[in-house]
Amino acid sequence: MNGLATALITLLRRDLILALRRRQDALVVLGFFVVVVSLFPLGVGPDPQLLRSMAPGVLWVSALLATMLSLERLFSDDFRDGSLEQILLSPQPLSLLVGSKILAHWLITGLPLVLISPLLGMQLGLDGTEILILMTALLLGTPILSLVGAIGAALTLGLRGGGVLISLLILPLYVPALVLGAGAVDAVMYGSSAQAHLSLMAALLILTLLLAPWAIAAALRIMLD
Amino acid sequence: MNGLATALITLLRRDLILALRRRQDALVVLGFFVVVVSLFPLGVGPDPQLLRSMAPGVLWVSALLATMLSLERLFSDDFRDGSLEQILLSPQPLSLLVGSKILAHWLITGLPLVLISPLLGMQLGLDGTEILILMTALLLGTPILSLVGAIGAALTLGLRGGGVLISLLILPLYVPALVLGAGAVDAVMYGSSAQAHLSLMAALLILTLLLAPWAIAAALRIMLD
Amino acid sequence: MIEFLAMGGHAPYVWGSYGVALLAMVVEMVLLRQRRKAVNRRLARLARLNGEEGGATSPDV
Amino acid sequence: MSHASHVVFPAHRLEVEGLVVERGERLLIRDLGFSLAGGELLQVAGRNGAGKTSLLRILCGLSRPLEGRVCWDGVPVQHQEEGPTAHLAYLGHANALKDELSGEENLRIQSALQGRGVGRDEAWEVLGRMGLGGHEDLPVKFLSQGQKRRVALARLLLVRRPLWILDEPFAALDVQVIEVLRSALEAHLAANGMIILTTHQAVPIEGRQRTLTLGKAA
Amino acid sequence: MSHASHVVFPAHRLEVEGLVVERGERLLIRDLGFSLAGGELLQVAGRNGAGKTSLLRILCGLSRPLEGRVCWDGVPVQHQEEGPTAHLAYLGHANALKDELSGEENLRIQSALQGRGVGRDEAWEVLGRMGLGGHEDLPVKFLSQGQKRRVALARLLLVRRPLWILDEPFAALDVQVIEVLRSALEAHLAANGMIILTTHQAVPIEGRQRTLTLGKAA
Amino acid sequence: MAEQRVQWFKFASPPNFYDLAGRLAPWFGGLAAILFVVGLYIGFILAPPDYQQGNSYRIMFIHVPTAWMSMFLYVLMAVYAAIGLIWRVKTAEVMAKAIAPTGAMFAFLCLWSGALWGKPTWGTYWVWDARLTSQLILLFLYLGYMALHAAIEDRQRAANASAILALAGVVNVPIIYFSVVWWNTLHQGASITVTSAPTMETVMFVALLVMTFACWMYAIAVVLWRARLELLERERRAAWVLERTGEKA
Ligand code: HEM
Ligand SMILES: Nc1ncnc2c1ncn2[C@@H]1O[C@H](COP(=O)(O)OP(=O)(O)OP(=O)(O)O)[C@@H](O)[C@H]1O
Ligand SMILES: Nc1ncnc2c1ncn2[C@@H]1O[C@H](COP(=O)(O)OP(=O)(O)OP(=O)(O)O)[C@@H](O)[C@H]1O
Ligand SMILES: [Mg+2]
Ligand SMILES: [Mg+2]
Repeated sequence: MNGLATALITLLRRDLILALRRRQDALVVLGFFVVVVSLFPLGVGPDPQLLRSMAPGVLWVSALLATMLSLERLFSDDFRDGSLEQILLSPQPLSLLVGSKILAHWLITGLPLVLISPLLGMQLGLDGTEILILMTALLLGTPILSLVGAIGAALTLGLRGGGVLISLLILPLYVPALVLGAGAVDAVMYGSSAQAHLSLMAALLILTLLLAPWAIAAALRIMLD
Repeated sequence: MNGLATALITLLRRDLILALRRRQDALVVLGFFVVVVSLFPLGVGPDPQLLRSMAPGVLWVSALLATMLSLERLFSDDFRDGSLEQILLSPQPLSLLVGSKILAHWLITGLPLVLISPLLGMQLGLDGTEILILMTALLLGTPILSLVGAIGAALTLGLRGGGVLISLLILPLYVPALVLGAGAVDAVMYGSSAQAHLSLMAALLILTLLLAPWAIAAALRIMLD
Repeated sequence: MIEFLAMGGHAPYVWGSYGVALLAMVVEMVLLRQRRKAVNRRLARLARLNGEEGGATSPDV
Repeated sequence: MSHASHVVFPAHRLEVEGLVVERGERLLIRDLGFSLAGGELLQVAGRNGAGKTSLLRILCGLSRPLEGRVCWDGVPVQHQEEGPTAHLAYLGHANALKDELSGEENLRIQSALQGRGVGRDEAWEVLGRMGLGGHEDLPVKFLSQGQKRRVALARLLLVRRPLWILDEPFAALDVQVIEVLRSALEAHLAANGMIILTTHQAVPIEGRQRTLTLGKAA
Repeated sequence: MSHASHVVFPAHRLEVEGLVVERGERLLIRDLGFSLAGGELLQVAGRNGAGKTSLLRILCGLSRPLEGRVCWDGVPVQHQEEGPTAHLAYLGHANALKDELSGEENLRIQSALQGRGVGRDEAWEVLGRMGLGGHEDLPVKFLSQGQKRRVALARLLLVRRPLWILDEPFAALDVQVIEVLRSALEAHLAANGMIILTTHQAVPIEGRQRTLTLGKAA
Repeated sequence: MAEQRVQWFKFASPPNFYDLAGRLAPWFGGLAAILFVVGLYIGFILAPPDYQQGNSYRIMFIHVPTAWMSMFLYVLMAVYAAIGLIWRVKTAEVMAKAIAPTGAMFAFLCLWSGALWGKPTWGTYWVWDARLTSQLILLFLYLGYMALHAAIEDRQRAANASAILALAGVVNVPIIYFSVVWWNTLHQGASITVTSAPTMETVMFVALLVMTFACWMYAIAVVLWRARLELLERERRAAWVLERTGEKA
């Protein structure tokens, strides 16, 4: 048990330290999110009413794309330099080690998205409550995106064209999170309560937390075979 | 001159043959385009009027993201297996060889996007003329996306996290194509003519055709230095 | 004085602009200062290393 | 480079029975069996593509054979009490080092992952033994290829596993580094450890050794 | 493997003057000069990281030196009439082969890019000479590492350049392939060609040869 | 090649530049401080409130100079990048890199002050107006440039690659600007255009001018300072660096 805790914390700390030393990687993901959100008004036109009503969808789709792109490197760096093999050779349960890595990934990419979302929400014309719900939904939803996406990242490990392939694999799996997350903001926008959406989202998060690590561990074993 | 023509045609044919043999790569880009466009109705809700008015923007932003993702591999495969060095060592002008590669890239990814766009436009509620203008705009615009994006692809060659970095570099440069392209469809949607937009777009295409190959060649030489 | 600071009810906007501008410039200068110290430390270490090795052999094995 | 006296492993035995290996729809290894005791070195030889790497990865449990089994002290590795990999250390083509971390950080993280937390002093001591004194806290990316390989090697010493599995440990190294590696291998054998390695280069190592040549028929 | 009689190159001369090379802010080569004539082989030696690959890439014109110049027949390569690279063929660490294409396709495409379109027969003939008869139309991904290297080598024969620049051509090859390569090199020298190569392995080659050792001082 | 370079850009040789910049930077810094004080005095004490906007218009004295600076610095950065790329002048490469963070900071300050100005005048922090949007994209261009610089380890290659990016960006800035202006005029009504007071009073104009100069001086001082550090790091093995740091250590 003690060895396990040490291993988990070590892995988490390692990934966080690495992120700190290559700081710009995490910033680039954030930059991507901001840039993509800003592209939509350019495509759709400056009409504030239109922008406001599409804001939840745009923010969620952009968050989803940003997470997805960052996922490509979740395992591939470790794969390329041989660390992933060593992680597989560790006597600790792989699914927990994987969980540690995903926690680090979320702290590095998911959390910053949540934190910057109010700014973008404001730019698209959302008001106070809506922004609050948006943040809550993203807070519950981005871990789901990281967890589900990691399955795709594991499955495309070492394949040519991994980046685009991941997206095709996991974007369909992102649909529930997207529908619930954007729906929560839509709900308050149209005057009803976001309670139901958020509860379902929390349930989804718990379910994903329980199942995804196993799937990821299995996928990694297969892809490194 | 004859040697030059042979080299250009050879390179174009090579890339097309490779694309044919790895068919799923090109399909994945197309799949990404379709999936992202389809995500929006899920995020924004089913209101047909809203969907219709955001359709040009959504289609263009998705085309832009799909192109961008496919760009990551424009040079990186050749870079990894050493072919890019051999291309640089060719006695023919690099900017023209690069042009050949980009033409192949456009035929493989840009053209299919143009061809499938009517279907997606219809899904989002565009009518006949609008779809025609959408296709024309995409036909003029996707080569611009390929050309400008190739600069970013060349500049991020061999860098960690190239995929996300490319986007930060080139998405801002995509703004004119996006604004003009989506604007063209918007224009007919609001009853005016798309003539001006399309002419400007054509001018932009010519400008890019003249300038981008040089920038790409220079970037390749630098990154392989 | 109070009246001046209130900026006719626009205090948060006006002082917010200038405050952040000041902050940004100060932060930029502080960062530069820190970086200068880091560079100096690094150069000093380099000089020390060069002195020790006398440029005889490369550090690689 | 003398650390033979540090640890001496108790007697162990690795046994491989009826191994059949298939990669990419080609049968690479047909019914392979051998056994290895403490203090023995097994060199796996064969042409390019003969299946050397594939065999080593199976011995590590990184991939599964089509048929056959690998036993440690008479028990199939999957049923080992402490997990299927607790008795071995693997050094592949890649060094498994993080460029941004120092040698010390890399070693301590890897040891912790392998279930043996080590202190700063121990890590420094091992790095010193590998001739890396003075480079302990430099990010690994500033080390030369040979120095990186030494850090990877230091990991083998730290985690203290009886069985070392090494894939082309000598490839692309210059002569001096090969010498360091050679003496580390000899010390491990002297401490009753086992080694399985592949190499295309001939390096004389003292100790009981055998050669297994793959793919003679193919 | 005898093709010495095929082409004989006229007399050429490669001259390098005052070369200064810096990589990653480290001065690797200080004021290097040498010259090479037809029929001569230059082996570039040196430790890992000494700058061998960097030097070869400069000789190819793939990267620029900090100072100094490379002349071909007395004219700086940048000012050559037919372009700065028309006199050389480069084989790097990577084979520059497309996995999905057959050996024949790879060869013909590469030759066309280098400005010499070749027919199917010629490509097959050269592949046959390299001992790849029967594998000409197999996608390269089904070839073993050594066979791939042979295809890459066949390109050298096809484009018929007087100067070959080869980076670690022997690395990770098994003994048989090394032999094939060795005789190709000797034939090129016999045909009055020039060769510049790096290697960590000792391979005896007949012909006039010199060794340039990098990084002794650094 | 090398000899020519030394002759052409004698004054741009790293040690000369380093010494000169070291001597000049403090003067520019001091001048900036004085001009800021004077400019703020004129802008806040001498200039009367605006009859329409009240006191909020005083944001102009920081907003407009930062807007101008951010655009001008981008062009300057591209010019230095081009010089560095074409003639391989190290000091120019270093200057280009040193300008980027300051330019990005001004772009950010323009956005920030504009947003804060927008709330009292337009009732919202942000609209997708052409000028606002193109300023936002300018900030992204700066960030892309810096990200690329940071991503490439080898400094020489980083300088060359980001020079290409800077040049591609500078070609695009006018295109982006016009495309966005054009995009914006299509939809009627909803957007509000930036309207300056019809005829600016002289005091205000003077304040604006002084503040602009202050920003200039500040930018020069900071950029020179950063360029010196950059140069030290890049040339850290050169004899002139050892001479100069030996004294300090
Ligand atoms: C986030 C919001 C804003 C941004 C990004 C922004 C951006 C800019 C830029 C880029 C310029 C320089 C343009 C040029 O010189 O051609 C500028 C100038 C100016 N802006 Fe803003 N602005 C913003 C909000 C505002 C607001 C709310 C006002 C006042 C109601 C305002 C008033 C001005 C004025 C008076 C100028 C000087 C115009 C001239 O003479 O050139 N801006 N702004
Ligand atoms: N994941 C895989 N999928 C398909 N084929 C594979 C895979 N891995 C290896 N092979 C094939 O199996 C064969 C054996 O590969 P392996 O890497 O074990 O060879 P090796 O003996 O280590 O050769 P080398 O001396 O070149 O390292 C090769 O023909 C290779 O192409
Ligand atoms: N693009 C680069 N950026 C920074 N440093 C580099 C770059 N390329 C090479 N180096 C450094 O330059 C040095 C020489 O590298 P080079 O590849 O020329 O060595 P080599 O002699 O070929 O070594 P090996 O025997 O390992 O192939 C090394 O220290 C390497 O880290
Ligand atoms: Mg192998
Ligand atoms: Mg090398």
